[in-house]
Order: sequence, then C-alpha cells, then structure tokens
Amino acid sequence: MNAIYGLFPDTDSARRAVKALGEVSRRLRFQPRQIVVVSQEPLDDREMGLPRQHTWMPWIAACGGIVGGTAGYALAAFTQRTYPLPTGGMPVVALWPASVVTYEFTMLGAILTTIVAFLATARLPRYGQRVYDAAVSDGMILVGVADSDVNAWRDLEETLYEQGAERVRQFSTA
Amino acid sequence: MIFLAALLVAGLGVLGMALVKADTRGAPGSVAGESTPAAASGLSSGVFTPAHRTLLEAMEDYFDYFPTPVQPIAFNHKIHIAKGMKCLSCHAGAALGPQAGIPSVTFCMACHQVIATNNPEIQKLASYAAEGREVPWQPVNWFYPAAHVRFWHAPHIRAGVDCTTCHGNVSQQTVAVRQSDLNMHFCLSCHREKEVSVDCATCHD
Amino acid sequence: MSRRWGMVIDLDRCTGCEACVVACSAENNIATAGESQAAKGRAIHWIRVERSWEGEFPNVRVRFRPVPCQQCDAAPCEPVCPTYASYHNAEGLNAQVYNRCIGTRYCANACPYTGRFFNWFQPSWDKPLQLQLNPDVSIREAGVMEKCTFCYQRALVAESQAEAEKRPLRDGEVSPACVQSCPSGAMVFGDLNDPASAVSRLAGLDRGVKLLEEVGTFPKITYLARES
Amino acid sequence: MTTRERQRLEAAPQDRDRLTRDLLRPVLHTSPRIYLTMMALGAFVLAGLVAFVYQAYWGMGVSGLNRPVFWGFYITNFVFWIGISHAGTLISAILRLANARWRRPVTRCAEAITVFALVIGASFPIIHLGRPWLFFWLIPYPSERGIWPNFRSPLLWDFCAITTYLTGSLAFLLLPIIPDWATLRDRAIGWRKKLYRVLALGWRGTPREWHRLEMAMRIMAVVIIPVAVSVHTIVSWDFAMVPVPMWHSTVFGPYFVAGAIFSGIAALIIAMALLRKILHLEEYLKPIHFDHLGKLLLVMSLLWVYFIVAERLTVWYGNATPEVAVLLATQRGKFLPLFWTMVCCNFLIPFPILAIKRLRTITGTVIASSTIVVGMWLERFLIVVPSLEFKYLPFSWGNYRPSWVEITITLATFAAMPLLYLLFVKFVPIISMWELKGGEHPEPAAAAELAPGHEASDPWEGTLPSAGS
Repeated sequence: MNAIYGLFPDTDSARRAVKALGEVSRRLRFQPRQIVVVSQEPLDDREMGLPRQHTWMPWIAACGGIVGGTAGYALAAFTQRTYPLPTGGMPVVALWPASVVTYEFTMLGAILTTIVAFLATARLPRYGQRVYDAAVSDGMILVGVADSDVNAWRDLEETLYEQGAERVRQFSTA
Repeated sequence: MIFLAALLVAGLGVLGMALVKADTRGAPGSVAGESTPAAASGLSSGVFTPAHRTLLEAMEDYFDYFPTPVQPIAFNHKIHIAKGMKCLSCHAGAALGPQAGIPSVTFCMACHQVIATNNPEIQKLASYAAEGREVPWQPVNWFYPAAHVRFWHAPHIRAGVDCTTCHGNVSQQTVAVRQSDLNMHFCLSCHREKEVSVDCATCHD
Repeated sequence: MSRRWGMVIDLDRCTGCEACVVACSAENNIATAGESQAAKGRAIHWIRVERSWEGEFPNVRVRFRPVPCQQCDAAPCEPVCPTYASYHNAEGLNAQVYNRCIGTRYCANACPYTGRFFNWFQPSWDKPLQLQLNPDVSIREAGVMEKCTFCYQRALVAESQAEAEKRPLRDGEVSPACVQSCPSGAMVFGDLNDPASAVSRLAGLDRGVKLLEEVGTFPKITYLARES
Repeated sequence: MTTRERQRLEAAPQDRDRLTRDLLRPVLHTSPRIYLTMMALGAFVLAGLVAFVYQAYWGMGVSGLNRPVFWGFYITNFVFWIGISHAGTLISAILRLANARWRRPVTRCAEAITVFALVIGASFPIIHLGRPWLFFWLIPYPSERGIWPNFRSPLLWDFCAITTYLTGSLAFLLLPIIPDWATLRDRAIGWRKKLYRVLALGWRGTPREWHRLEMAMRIMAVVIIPVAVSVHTIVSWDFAMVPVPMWHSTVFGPYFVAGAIFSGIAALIIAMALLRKILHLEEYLKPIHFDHLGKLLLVMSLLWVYFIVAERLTVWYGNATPEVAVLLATQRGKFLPLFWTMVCCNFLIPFPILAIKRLRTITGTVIASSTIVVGMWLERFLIVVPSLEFKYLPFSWGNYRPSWVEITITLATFAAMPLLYLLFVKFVPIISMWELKGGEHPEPAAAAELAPGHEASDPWEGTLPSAGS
C-alpha cells in the first residue's frame, strides 16, 4: 500500500483539495473513492464534496433489540419451566414480571449490537499501518490519494500544494 | 493501580475470611462475656457452632471438594461380601431410618473373636475392643452442613433403589471410596426419572 | 388429592403460657440470641405470643395472640426471593431452603406479619447443649433467613411411616411442636383439603378470622375470635 | 523540507491548538497535591473495605440492622447512588438528542458520574447480602442444581436493568473517547503511548469512522433514555412491589425517577465546579453552564415537591391505619427532624437560590446542589427505614440505629466516587475535545435553520474560548 497526501490547516483548503483531486482523477488514472480524508473532528460529507455516508446501523440495532428481547423472554420462561416452583400465587411463567425482563434484554440487545455494528462498520479495531499522520491530532486535515500510480505523484503533489497544503508526504508500506 | 490491587486483595480476603465462620462468642456485640451457668460450673468445654473450623475447610466446602478420608483400619468390603454378607447385615439402619449406621466394635468382634485373628488389621480392631473404644471410622459419603440436606435411607431402600446406585460397586472395593459426587443433579436426575418428589423441602429443611 | 396443611388457633383458649414458643425452640434447633442481642431485636422465635391490654384500670384484661408464620397462599415473601429460597411447596407450605438463601432479607421486609428471622451471627450452643439438638432439623448458619415450617420434618416422618405401613395418614397424626405442647388445646393442626379433618371444621366456623386479611395474603392459619 | 513547506509552517497560527493543549494538561501532568488527595481518599476506601471484610467475617450482626428493620443504610445508599447515576447519561442523552450546543463541555463529566455512581450503587446489594460470597446466584447460569434465578423477583429485574444500564453507560462514555484517545496516542510518550495506542483501536478520523461514531451515539442516546427511566423505576419497584405501608405505592416509579434526576444534576453541578477549580477549566465550564443546569435543578425541585405532596396527601387523606402510622412517625414522630431537614434541603433552601437569577451563580448553584445531595440521601433513608419500623403489627415495631460498620462503608463510597473520578480524569480528557472543536464551526444544517440575524445573537457563541485570545 502506498499513498501521497497533503496536510491542510483548515476545512476550506481541504475541501478545495478534495474537489481538485476529483477533477484530476481521470487524468491521473485513479478512482474518486481512492481519495483519503482524515481529520480530528467530524467533517460534513456534503460540504467536503465526499460521497454521502450511509449505514444500516439503526436497523441492525433494532434487529438486535428484537433478538435480545426474544432471548430475554425465552430465558425467563425456559428457566422457570425447567424447575417449576410456584411462588406467591403467581403462575409459573408470569407475564408481567417476564415483560420487565424482556424489556431490559431488548435494550441490552440493542446496545450490544450497536457497539458491535459500530466497530464492524467503522472497521475498528485495526492496529496495522494505514494512511495517517500524527499532525492530524494537531488539527491538520489530511487529504490524499491511496494506491495511485506512482508516476502521477509529482502531479498530485503539485495539485495538493496548489490547494493550500502545508506539507505533502509520501507514505508506503513495503 | 494501587486501588485495583487493594480491591483484589480485599476481594480475596472476603472470599477467604468470610468462609471461615468464627465462633460467635467472640463476635462483637454478641453474647460474648455473658457467662452461662454451664460455663461457670465448668460443665461447658466450649461452644458448638456450625462454623467452619479452618480456612481450608471453608474453601473445600465452597468449591465442593471432599478430601479422601484415611480409615484407622483398612476394612475390606470385598472379602465380607464375597463371604455372603449383605450390605444391610452391618448397615442395618438403612432399611429402618435416616442413617445407614456403622456397626459398633462389639458387633465386629462377635465374629472376629475367632476369625482371622492373625491379621494385623484385625489385631488393631481387637485392641480397640480391648480398650473399650469405638473405632473412629471416617465418613466417606457425607454432605457439608451448609448443604442443609436431609437424606433418609429407608424410603430409598423401600423403593428398591440398589445400594450400588449411589455407593458404587462396594463388593469390588476394599476400603470404601466415594463413588459419585452426590450433588443435587445426581439426586434430581433420579428423582425426575422415577417421578418422585422434586420438592425442595423434601430434602432441604 | 394433595394435602394442604393448615392450623386453627382458638384465641378464647390461649392462656399466653408460651409453651408453644419453648417447644418450637427445642424442636427446631433455634439458638438463643443472648440478652444484648435480644434487646436489639435479634432474637429468633418462630412463634410468638403477642400480648395486648384491653380496658381501663381496674377492669383490665390481657389478650394473647400466638403468631407463627401464617403460611399464606399468596405469600408476599415468595415472589420477591431472587433465588427461590422462599417458595411454595405442593402441600401449601411457604418453605424456606436455607442453602439456597443468600440473605437479601427481602422476604422479611415483604412479610406483613414479621414472621421471618435472620441469622445475624453464627448460631451457637454452649457445650454440651448441642447434644439436645434435633437431628431431623438442620442447623442454620449466619446470613440465612429462617421461619416456621409447620414442623415439616414431622410430617415427612409420619408420611414415611404411613407409607411403610401401607395406610393413609390419619387426621391428627401429624402435629407441630407448638400444637403438641399447647396445654389448653388452643391450636389444632391438620389437612385443610380433607373436609372431615378437625382443622377444616374449625376453620369453617363463623368465628374464624384471618390476621391482616385486608393485605390479601390468604393465610392458612385461622384465628377463632374471642367470644368472652 | 521544501521551501514551500517552510512558508506554510511559518504562516500557521502558533496558537491554533490551544484547546487541545489546555484539555490535555490535566491528563499529562499531575501535581503532588492530586496524589495526596488520592491517597487520602484511598485511605477512606480502604477503611470501607476493611469494614466490609469484618462484616462478612462475623455476620450481618455487626451492622445496626435488626428485626423488623432488615434494610437500612446499605439499601439507602444503593438507591441514592443509582439515583446519582441518572446525572449523566440521561441528561447528556437528552441534550444530545435535542442538539443543545451548550452540552458539549458537560457531557463527559456527566457520563463519567453515571458509570462510577452505578458501579458504587450496584456494589451495595452485594455488601448487604447475608452471604455475599454467593452473590453470583443472581446471575442466570446453568448449574448442576438445575435451579435458575427467580425472574419474578424485583431484585432480578434490578440485576437485568443495572447490567443493561451499565453496559449502555459504559458504551455511551467510552465510544466518544476513542477519538480523544487517538489524539493522546499521538501526543503521549512512554508507556502511556502504548496504552493509548491500544485504547484508540487504530482510530484515524476518516469520514466513515466519524459517521459511524455519530450514528452509534445517536442510537445509544435513543436507547439509553428509556433504560435510565426503567432502571430507577425498577429500583422503586423493589419497594413498591411488596405490601409494606407507604412502600406499596403506584407513584413510586415516577417519584424515584424524578428524584434520581434531581440528585443527579446536583451531583453533576458539584463535580463540574470541583473540576473547574482543580483542573483550571474556567474557560470551558462557564457560568452559563451552571445557570442552565441550575434552571433544570429548579424544575426538578418543584417536581420533587409535587411528588412528595402527591404521595403524602393521598396517604393522609386515605387514612388507612398502617400507612398513617408510618406517615405520622415520619412527619411528627421520631423522624420529624430528619423529615423537615429533608424538606429544607430539597426545597426551602435551594428554591430561592435557584429561582432568583442573581443568586443562580456558580457559588449559588453549588450551595443548592450540596443541600440537595444531602436532602436526597435523607429522602432515601426516610423511604426505607420508617416503613419497616412501623409495619402492620405494633407488637413487632422496632428501632434502627446504624453501627460504625455501616457508617464507615457509607463514607468509603463517598470517598470512592471522587477517587474514581480523579483516576478517570488522569487517563481521559474530561472535556470531549473533538466535540468541543466540532462546536467551533457552525454546523451547516443548524446554520441553515437559523435566520442570518439570529446567528449573531446565538447565546452559545461565548461558550467556547476563542482561538488566539
């Protein structure tokens, strides 16, 4: 994997850089989705001219909730049937108490699936080397192109500087 | 870090200390110091409590560990059964009540006055009899007091449960060995199979 | 049809002698708490005789009411127990399983009759008093709840005996220690499911009332209200 | 370095990342005074642990509990701390959903309170067990006994609810820390760098990651609010489900939830004021935050009065003998001093302070919050104990006096809270850096909704330190 990227001091120059990279992409033979943007704070996709992000996470969480709730009711009902001990004049599987347990397990299911879905779709944790620069944590915005033709790097560097990059760096893993 | 370490130490401490239930008489604010007539007259030789005596015993109870007992005399079950004796010949209580019972030394000596008197183990038995002491047999199958189990042999014998079901094939053993865990699953699975009471209060009270 | 143990206590006959309390302690291995602990409200007595005064001096009358566990049909102590240490058995008893109890003391709070007891410390007996302990009743340990069992160990023995003799259990064959020891015969014990039993007949009397009936616990102990 | 690069660097404002430096300072530098404070607090916590071991060894008898008062300080503390835990997650989730911009410096303080208060609160049911080493019987797991926990017991609901709430609160607290840990990973050195490298999970800050994080937080906010409400409702049901006079009340669910939020906000205000002073965050936690939380507290105070009137008036008017016995014992009998102290602490003192704008300063809100924390603890005590002392049959009425064991353990938890908090502050920036920075730029969606003239008078304009000032 290799990449060339520029570090931009503000959103405006970063946005211009993304736009400019999009314009030169055909000429320099890379796909717009190879453009990498890394920032220390959330950027608005639309404002940056990046493709709109979409995720099924709310639906996955809802499904997780349903699974959790079913599991909760099943647990409450199954465990009380295996050794049926009547208590306090209640039926062995009492609806109201079981519904409380079901409710809590529904929520637990939704919470756990949200966490898992977040990690899975954001592709975390991943500790390997990826396009990144510690300067991002100083507030710089990284805009670059990953896995592009090495011959185009000179042109790309020029483009990045033109749009206001403070530094341009090359990145490659053997 | 220090905090976590302290927590860990305290946690282990609780697990350990809490299991040894000390003699209540020393407990703060308890009956300590209130001397009883029995204590004053010297009749009392201490206090009886269901507390564990040692930390080790407490841990063994907590983790359901039953140490193998060491018997004062290496009693040989195999020979006795081979000679035609039945379990109930000696453990007669099993058919009648809760405890199976262990025969007294005089019961043993009824035969061993004459039989195998040269055997060193029998000579040990004879010496107990001569001193008028009972043999301090160690229990093999037992429950910790914390199990609060009430087990009666009689109803099981009446129901035709064979001794070997719980005690294993003693006819092949010399010194009796604990054969099954005798845990709640062991009892329950049989009770469920035979469709008899699985009510908690039948055994626990 | 399974049995449903119940009791009738005739308040007219109770003299407040507390023989039931003593008998219960002896039968059920109840440890004494000692003076200082009893003063703190830590004494255990599965049955107590409540005493109250009526009238103005000099026309004062003392009233007694023996209160054991009421063995409720809809017992508030049972559903609150997280470990099933307190549950309802097939013979209608509110059983307490000591080895299952972790000591949340929730059941004790839920009981409107304050009929449940907690082992604050390890119970103990000065030697050789341990020799009088009842082998049929387990010795509780620190941290568990205990309560009146209607001397269930006696019922089990009687049932086992009847089974061995291949005959049904007779009415009056089983009686808890308190009933057995009551000199005035104020307490009657038996099977409420058997319409012919003494306890069923007495429980059906017009004088029969339940303690704190308004709480809705459906106790199996019927008090016969005083007529005098 | 090319000439071009050098030119760019020289043109860059020197002070661009003052915010990060300010907020990382407490994490990366610790003064000896903090260590001393930690040790003092640790000593209290240790004393509590010793008291607990002592109690577990001898039995519950070393506490002041007796028959009929089977629950005392421990359950009071349990309800109190679970109540405090409603500070955070609930407040920050509501503010997050409402997109209130002033929440940004407050959320993480609040969420941390939630997690720690929950851990402390959840330990009390175990501390109060007669046989605490068997607490795991509350967990549904298959065992050779074939017996499972009783799901009909409110204590099991508690267990489920607290597990869910703790999982949710932890996620709610930890997920938005990941980007800040990534910043720390780039800044820290030594073992801390390795630690933060693991904790940051390889976070970079791509649009994809940011989008998923914000989505996760939005889902969590939606889920955590009903969970938080259910948790304290279920805690109230520990009481309301049993037929004990003055416990068996339908109003307990909302009453407890309102009380929980009330005490939670008070705890949050105290925590914020302390952080502001100790960590020198004056520029981030501004009077306006205290003003707004103070208003929230005012509303909750009124709500609390409403509930206590609703609860007590119905009991008094209904005139059922057992309930009136408890009511009178609380208001006129032996609990009279405690009851009226509670009313003063929860309403009579804080109400004027919070209602009068001139008094609703940082000092004012902190004073009000302190009385409220005390008052709410008393409220929990007055719910638990009087009902048990004066239960139905007068022959069995009792008396409760806490022992030194209970008092020590209680004090230990009050020390454990700041101790855990201090430790947390030393590993995590207590103010969410990325969220605060995100707030520096007007959000396009929000900006579009505001009229041009409106934007200038945005009241939150001043809530952030301006760069280069």
